[in-house]
Amino acid sequence: MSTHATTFGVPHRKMAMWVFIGSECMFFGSLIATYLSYKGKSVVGPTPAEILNIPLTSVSTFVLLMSSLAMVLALDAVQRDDTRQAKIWIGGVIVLGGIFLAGQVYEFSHFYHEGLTLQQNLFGSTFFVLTGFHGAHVTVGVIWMATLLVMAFRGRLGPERSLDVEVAGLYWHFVDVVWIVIFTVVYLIQ
Amino acid sequence: MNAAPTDTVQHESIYSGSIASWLTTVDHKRIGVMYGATALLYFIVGGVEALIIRLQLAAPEGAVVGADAYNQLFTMHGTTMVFLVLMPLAAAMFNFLIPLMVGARDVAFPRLNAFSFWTWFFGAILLNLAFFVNQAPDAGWFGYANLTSKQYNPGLGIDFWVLSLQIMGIASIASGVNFTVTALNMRAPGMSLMRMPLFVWMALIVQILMLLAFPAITVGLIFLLFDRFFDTNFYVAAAGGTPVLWQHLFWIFGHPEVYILILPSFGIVSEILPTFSRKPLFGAPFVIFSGILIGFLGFGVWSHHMFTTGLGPIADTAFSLGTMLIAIPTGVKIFNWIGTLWGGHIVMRTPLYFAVGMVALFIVGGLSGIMHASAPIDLQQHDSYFVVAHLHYVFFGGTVFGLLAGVCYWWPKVTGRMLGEGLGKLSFWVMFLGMNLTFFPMHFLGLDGMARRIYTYPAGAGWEQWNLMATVGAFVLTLGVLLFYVNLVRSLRSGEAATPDPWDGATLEWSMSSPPPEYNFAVIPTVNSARPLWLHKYGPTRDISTHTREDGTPPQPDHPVERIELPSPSHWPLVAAAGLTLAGGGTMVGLLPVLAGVAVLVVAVYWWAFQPLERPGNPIFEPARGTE
Amino acid sequence: MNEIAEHHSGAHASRSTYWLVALILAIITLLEVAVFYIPFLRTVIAPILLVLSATKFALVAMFFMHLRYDRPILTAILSTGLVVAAAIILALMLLFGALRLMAPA
Amino acid sequence: MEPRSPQPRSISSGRGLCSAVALLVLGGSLAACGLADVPDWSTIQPASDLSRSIQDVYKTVWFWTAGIFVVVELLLVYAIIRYRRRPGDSGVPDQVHGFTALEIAWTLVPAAILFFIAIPTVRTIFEVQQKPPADRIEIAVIGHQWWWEFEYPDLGIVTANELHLPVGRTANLALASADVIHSFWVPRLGGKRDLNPGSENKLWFTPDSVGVFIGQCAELCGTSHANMRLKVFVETADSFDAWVEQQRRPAVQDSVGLQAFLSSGCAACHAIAGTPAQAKIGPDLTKFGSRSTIASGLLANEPDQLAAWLRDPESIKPGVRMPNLNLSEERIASLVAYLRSLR
Ligand code: HEA
Ligand code: HEA
Ligand code: HEC
Ligand code: CUA
Ligand SMILES: [Cu+2]
Repeated sequence: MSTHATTFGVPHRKMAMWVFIGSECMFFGSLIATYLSYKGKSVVGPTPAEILNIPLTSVSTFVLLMSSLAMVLALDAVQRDDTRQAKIWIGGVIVLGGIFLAGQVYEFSHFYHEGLTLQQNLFGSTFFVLTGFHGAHVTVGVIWMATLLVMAFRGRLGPERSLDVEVAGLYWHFVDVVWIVIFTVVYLIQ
Repeated sequence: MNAAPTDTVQHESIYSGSIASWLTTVDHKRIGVMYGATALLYFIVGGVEALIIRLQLAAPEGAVVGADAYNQLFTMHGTTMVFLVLMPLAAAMFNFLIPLMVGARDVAFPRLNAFSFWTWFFGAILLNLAFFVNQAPDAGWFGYANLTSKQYNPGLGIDFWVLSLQIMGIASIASGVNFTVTALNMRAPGMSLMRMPLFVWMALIVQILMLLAFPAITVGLIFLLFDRFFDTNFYVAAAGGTPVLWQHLFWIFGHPEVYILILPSFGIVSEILPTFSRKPLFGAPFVIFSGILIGFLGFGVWSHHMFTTGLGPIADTAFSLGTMLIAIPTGVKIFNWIGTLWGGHIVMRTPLYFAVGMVALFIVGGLSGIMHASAPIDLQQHDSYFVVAHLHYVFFGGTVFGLLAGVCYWWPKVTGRMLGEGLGKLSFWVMFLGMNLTFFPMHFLGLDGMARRIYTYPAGAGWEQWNLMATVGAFVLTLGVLLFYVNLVRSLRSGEAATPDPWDGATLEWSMSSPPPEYNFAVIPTVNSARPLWLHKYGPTRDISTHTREDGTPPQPDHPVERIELPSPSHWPLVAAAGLTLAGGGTMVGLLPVLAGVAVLVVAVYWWAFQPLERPGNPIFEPARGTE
Repeated sequence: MNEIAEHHSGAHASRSTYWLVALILAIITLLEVAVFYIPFLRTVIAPILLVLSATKFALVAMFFMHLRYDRPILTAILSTGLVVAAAIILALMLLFGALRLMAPA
Repeated sequence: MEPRSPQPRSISSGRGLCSAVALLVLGGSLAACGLADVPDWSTIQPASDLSRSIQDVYKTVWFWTAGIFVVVELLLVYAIIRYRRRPGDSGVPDQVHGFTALEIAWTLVPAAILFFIAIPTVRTIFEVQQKPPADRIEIAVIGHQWWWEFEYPDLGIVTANELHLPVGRTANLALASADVIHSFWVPRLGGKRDLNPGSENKLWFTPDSVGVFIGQCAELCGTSHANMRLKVFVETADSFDAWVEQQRRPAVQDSVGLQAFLSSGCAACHAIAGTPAQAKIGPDLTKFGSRSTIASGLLANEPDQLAAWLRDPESIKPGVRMPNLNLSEERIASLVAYLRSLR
C-alpha cells in the first residue's frame, strides 16, 4: 500500500520503522536504566573494571560504525540501480555485522571463563541481558541483510525495491546507534 | 437530516463467508468485530470471576473458595479485565473506526493487523489455559516480585502469566505501529490534524502510549523470566538487587496503561456528546491538547503506586505533585464536555446515557485518585478497598461505560441494525445503580481499614453491611450487563435496519451504508471541516436560512466510481501468531515446542514478506457494477 | 501537511558526504577511547564521553538515517521516544542512587 | 518543621467526615448503620500523631474534592435536564465552538485548588519522615510468611504478632522482611510502610491513646496474606514496664514439657530462651504463654485452640510454614500445658 498517496509524503513502511524505532528507544532505555541503576551493587566480583576489554570493544564499535557506512552506500547503490555495488556493500554489512557478532561471542565466552556468568552477580545479569538483546538485534539485522543479498543475486533488488533497503537500513543504523550509547555508558564510563 | 440518503443498498454482507474467510481476513472491519466479540466474551469470564470474589466476601469468614483459589481469582480477574476486555474492546473500535473516520480503505498494514489480532487472541487463550492445569497465576495483576520468584511461587502459574503478557505485549506494539501510521499518514485529502475526529486523536495518543509503555513491562518481564528460568539476580535481594525494581518497571508501564484504557473512552464521549447535543465539541483544540498532556504527564507519575515502598520524602513529593497536575487537563476535558451539552438540544438516546454516565462516574474515580495522589493520605489508603473503589470507578464507571457508549453509538454502523432503545436505557439504569451499589461502599470499607486481596475477614470489624451491599450490587450490575447483552442479541436477530446515518452524525463513517461496504469508500472523500457531514448537511453555520448545501463531504455513492483493489486474504499472519505463541508457551514444556514454534514463525514471516499484498483473486470492485 | 505528496525518496547526501561522516565518526570513536586512557581527564570523563557519543548518535541519525533530509514528522517521532526514554533513565538512576541518600532518617 | 502534637484530639471529626460522604450519596440511615461500630481498624479514628497528621491532610483534601464533586455533578445534571430537546423541536442550537476565557478559567481554578491540596501534602510528607524524637523505643519488625517478628533490641525482648508500646512515647520501627514483601499497617496508629527484602524501611509514630489496635499485612504476600494480622497493645508507662519486666524474666521450665517439645521436632524451627531450642524459622516461643493470640491473631491463646493449632496448623492457616507433625493427643496435651506455662 505504500505506493499510494500518503498524508506526510512518507511511505507507510518507512514511517512504521521510525515509529518502531521510537518504541525501541524505550526498550533499550529500560535495559540501560536497569544496568545503570544496578551499577556497583553487585555483592561479588568480577566488576566491570576488572573484566571489560576496552581495546577489543573499541575495535568492534569501529566495525559496527563502518557497517553503517556500508549500509548507506548499499542503499545509494540500489537507488542508482547499481546492482554490483549493492551486492558488495550489502555483503559488507553482513561481514562487518558478522565480525561484530563474533567479537561478542568471543567476549561472552571469555567472560564466562573469567567467572562472569549470567548468574554470577548483578553486573553479569544486567550486562549480558543488555548486550545480549543488542546482539540479538544485530543477528536479526544480519539475517535481514542476507535476505536482501539473496534478492540482489536473484536480480530482484532494483531501484523499485529501494524502500525495502531503506527500511532495513533504518533498522540497521538504529542498532548501531544503540551500540554507540552502550559503548559509552557500559564500557567507557566505569 | 434531509440530506442523508434514505435508501439503504443491500450489499452482500461483509460478514458472510466461511470460517476460513474469517481466519484469513485482513479487513479491518472484520478484525474489529473479532476483537469486539472476543472481548465481550471475556467480559463474562472476568465478570464471573468477580462474582465469585463477591460471593466469598459477602459475609465474614466466607467459605466459597479457599485462600489459593481466591488469590488466583483476583489475579485473573484483574488481568482479564485489563488485557482481555478493555484493551481489546478499545482495539475493536480502533480497528473498525479509524480507517472509516480518517477516510481510508484499510489500515496501513492489513496483514500486520491480522497478526496483532491473532497474537493477542492466542496470548489470551494461553493465559486462560492456566486454569486447565489448575495453576492459575496468583500474585495479583501487577505481580510484585519477589512473590513471583521460583522460590516463592514454584508452580507454572506465573509462567503462564509472564508469557501470555509478553505475547500480548507484542500484539500491542504491532498494532501501535500500525494505527499510528494509519492515523498519521492515511488521512483523506484535506483532513489536517486539527480536523481529525476526536476519537482518532485519542486513539493516536493511546497508540503512542502503548509504544512507549509496553517496552518497560517487556523488559520487566524479561528479567522475571530470566530470574525464573535461568537463576539470574534481577529481583534477588541477597545478590544486591531489589524486588522494588519490578515495581518501577511495572508502573512505568502500568500508569500510562491506565491512560491507555481511559483515553479511548474520552474519545468516544467527545464524539457522542456533540452528536446528541447537535453542536460541535466545545473547545475542541483544548480537548485535544489536554489529551496529549495527559499522555505525556502520565509517564512521570508512576511512583504514586509506591508511596508505601519507602522512596523517601523527595521522591514522594515529586510524584505527588506530578500526579495532581494531571487533574488539570482532565478537568479541562470534563468542563468542555459540559460546555458541549450546555445550550444544546440534547437528544436523549442510549449512547448519550452511557456517555453522560461515564462523565458522572469518572469524576468520582478521578477525585478519589486525587486523594491517593497525596502521599500521606495514600499511606492509609494504599492497598485498601479505597483503592479498589477508585480503580473500579475509573475502570467501570469510566472505561466500561465509555466503551459501552461507543458500542451503542456505532452498533448500527457495524451491524446495520438498531439497538432497542427501551432495553438500552433500562440496561443503563440497572448498571448505573448496580455499579454504585457495588463500588461506592468500598470507599467506606477502605476507610474502615479493610485491606484488599484478603479472602477472609473477621466478624465485628464493621465491614459486614458494606460487603453485603457490594455483593448485592454486583448481582444488580450483572443483571444490567445481561440486559445489555440481551439487547445486542435481540438486535442481531430482529433489530430494526439501520440507515447510514441514524444519529445525524458529523464524521465520515456516517457517510456510507451500514454496515460499510468492503472497500469503505467508493470515492476517497475530500475533507474541509472537522465535521464534514454536518457541513454538507447544514452548511457552515448550520443556520437553516443561510443553508449552503454543497460544502462538506457528501454521502458516499453506492458503487465505486473507480476500480478498487483490496488486499488478498492471507493465512500467514495467523500461522505466524500461532508459531509465536507456541514458541513462547513452549518454554514451559521444553526445547522441542520452542524450536517448532520458532520454525513455524520464521517460515510464516518469510512467506508473508514475499507474498504480495494484492494477488490474483483478491477482492476487486469495478465502477457501476456493484458487488451483488 | 494537507497536500498529498507522492512517494518522496527525496534528495539525500552524496556518497562523499557519507564517507566524510564515517571518517568523523571514526575520529570521535578514537577520541573517546583516548579520553578513556588519559588519566587527568578522569574527573570529567563522563560529560565528555556523553557529549561525544551524543554527537555520534546525531550524525548517524541525521546523515545515515537521512533525518536531515526527510520530513520533520520522522524527527518528531524519534524525539518522542528518545525524550521519554532519557527521562526514564534519569529518573530511575536518581531513584536508585537516591535510595540511600533520600531514605528517611 | 514543627513537632507533631501528642495531644489526642476529638474523634468525632472523623466520624462526621465519613458520615458526610455517606449522606451525600447514600443517605443518612445507611451511614448511621455503617459507622456504628468500627473502633479497631478505622483509618479515620486516629490514635497516634502519625495518623492524626494524615487525617488532617485527608480532611483538607476531602473538603475540596467533595466541593468539586458537588459543583461539577450539579452542572452536569443541570445541563442534561435544562438542555434536553423538547418534543417537536427540530431546530439546531447555536453552533458555539468554544470560549477561550472560559478555558483559561477552568484551567486556573483547578490549579489553584491543587495548590491548596499540595501545600499540606508536601508539609506532611516531610513531617512524617523527619527524624524521630530522641525519647523513643526502637523496634525491629521482621515480616515472615505469614507472621510478624518483633524485637526490642535495647530491651532484649523478642516476640511475635503482638506488639506492646507505652503511650506517649515514640515507637521507631525498623522494617525488614525475611522472605517476600509485606506491609505494616495498623490503621489507627498510622499509614502503612512496606517491609522489603534486602533494605530496611523506617516508620515512627507516637501512640496517644491507650488501647488495643489491630493491624493487617497490606501487601499481597502469598496464600495466607489475609491471615497475617497483628495486635498492638498501647499501655500506660507502668503497665508497659511491667510487661517488659515480665518478658525478661526467664520462664520456669517444666522439664517434662520441654522434653516433649524437644523430641517432637519443634526445636527445628522454634526458639525458647534458656533451652536447646534456638531455631529462628518460626516465632520465638520463649514467652508464648503471655500472648493473647496464636498464629498472628487467628486463634485465642486458649488450650483447646492451641491444641487445634498443633493438631493441624494447615487447617487453620492455609499454606502455613509449620507442618502437621501428626502428634498424638497426649503429646499435644503436654505441649499445650508446657507452652502455656511459658509466661
Ligand atoms: C482508567 C484508569 C485510571 C485512571 C484514568 C486513573 C486516574 C487517576 N488515578 Fe488511578 N488507578 C487506576 C486506574 C486509573 N486511575 C488503577 C487501576 C489503580 C490501582 C492499581 C492497583 O493497585 O491495582 C489506580 C491507583 C491509583 C493510585 C495508587 C493508589 C495506591 O495503590 O496506593 C493513585 C495515586 O496517586 C492514583 C491516582 C490517580 C489520579 C490522580 C488520576 C487522575 O488522572 C484523575 C484526574 C481526574 C479528576 C481529578 C476528576 C476530574 C477533574 C476535575 C473535575 C477538575 C477539578 C479537579 C481538581 C482540582 C482536583 N490512582
Ligand atoms: C476493567 C476492569 C474491571 C472491571 C470491569 C471489574 C469489574 C468488577 N470487579 Fe474488579 N478488579 C479489577 C478490574 C476490574 N473489575 C482490577 C484491575 C482489580 C485488582 C486485581 C488485583 O488486586 O490484582 C480488581 C479487583 C476486584 C476486587 C478486589 C479483590 C481483592 O482485592 O480481594 C473486587 C471485589 O469485590 C472486584 C469486584 C468486581 C466486580 C463485582 C465487578 C463487576 O463489575 C463485574 C460485573 C459482572 C459482569 C460483567 C459479569 C456479566 C456476566 C454475565 C452477563 C453472565 C452472567 C452469568 C452468570 C452469573 C453465570 N474487583
Ligand atoms: C518447619 C518448621 C516448624 C516446626 C517443625 C514447628 N513449627 Fe511451630 N511454627 C512454625 C511457623 C513458621 C509458625 C508461624 C505460623 C504462622 O503464624 O504463620 C509457627 C507457629 C507456632 C506457634 C504459634 C506461635 C505464635 O506466637 O503465634 C506455636 C505455638 C507453635 N508453632 C508451636 C510448635 C510446636 C509445639 C511444634 C512442635 C510440635 C512446632 N511448632 C513445630 C514453624 C514450625
Ligand atoms: Cu504479609 Cu501480606
Ligand atoms: Cu497510576
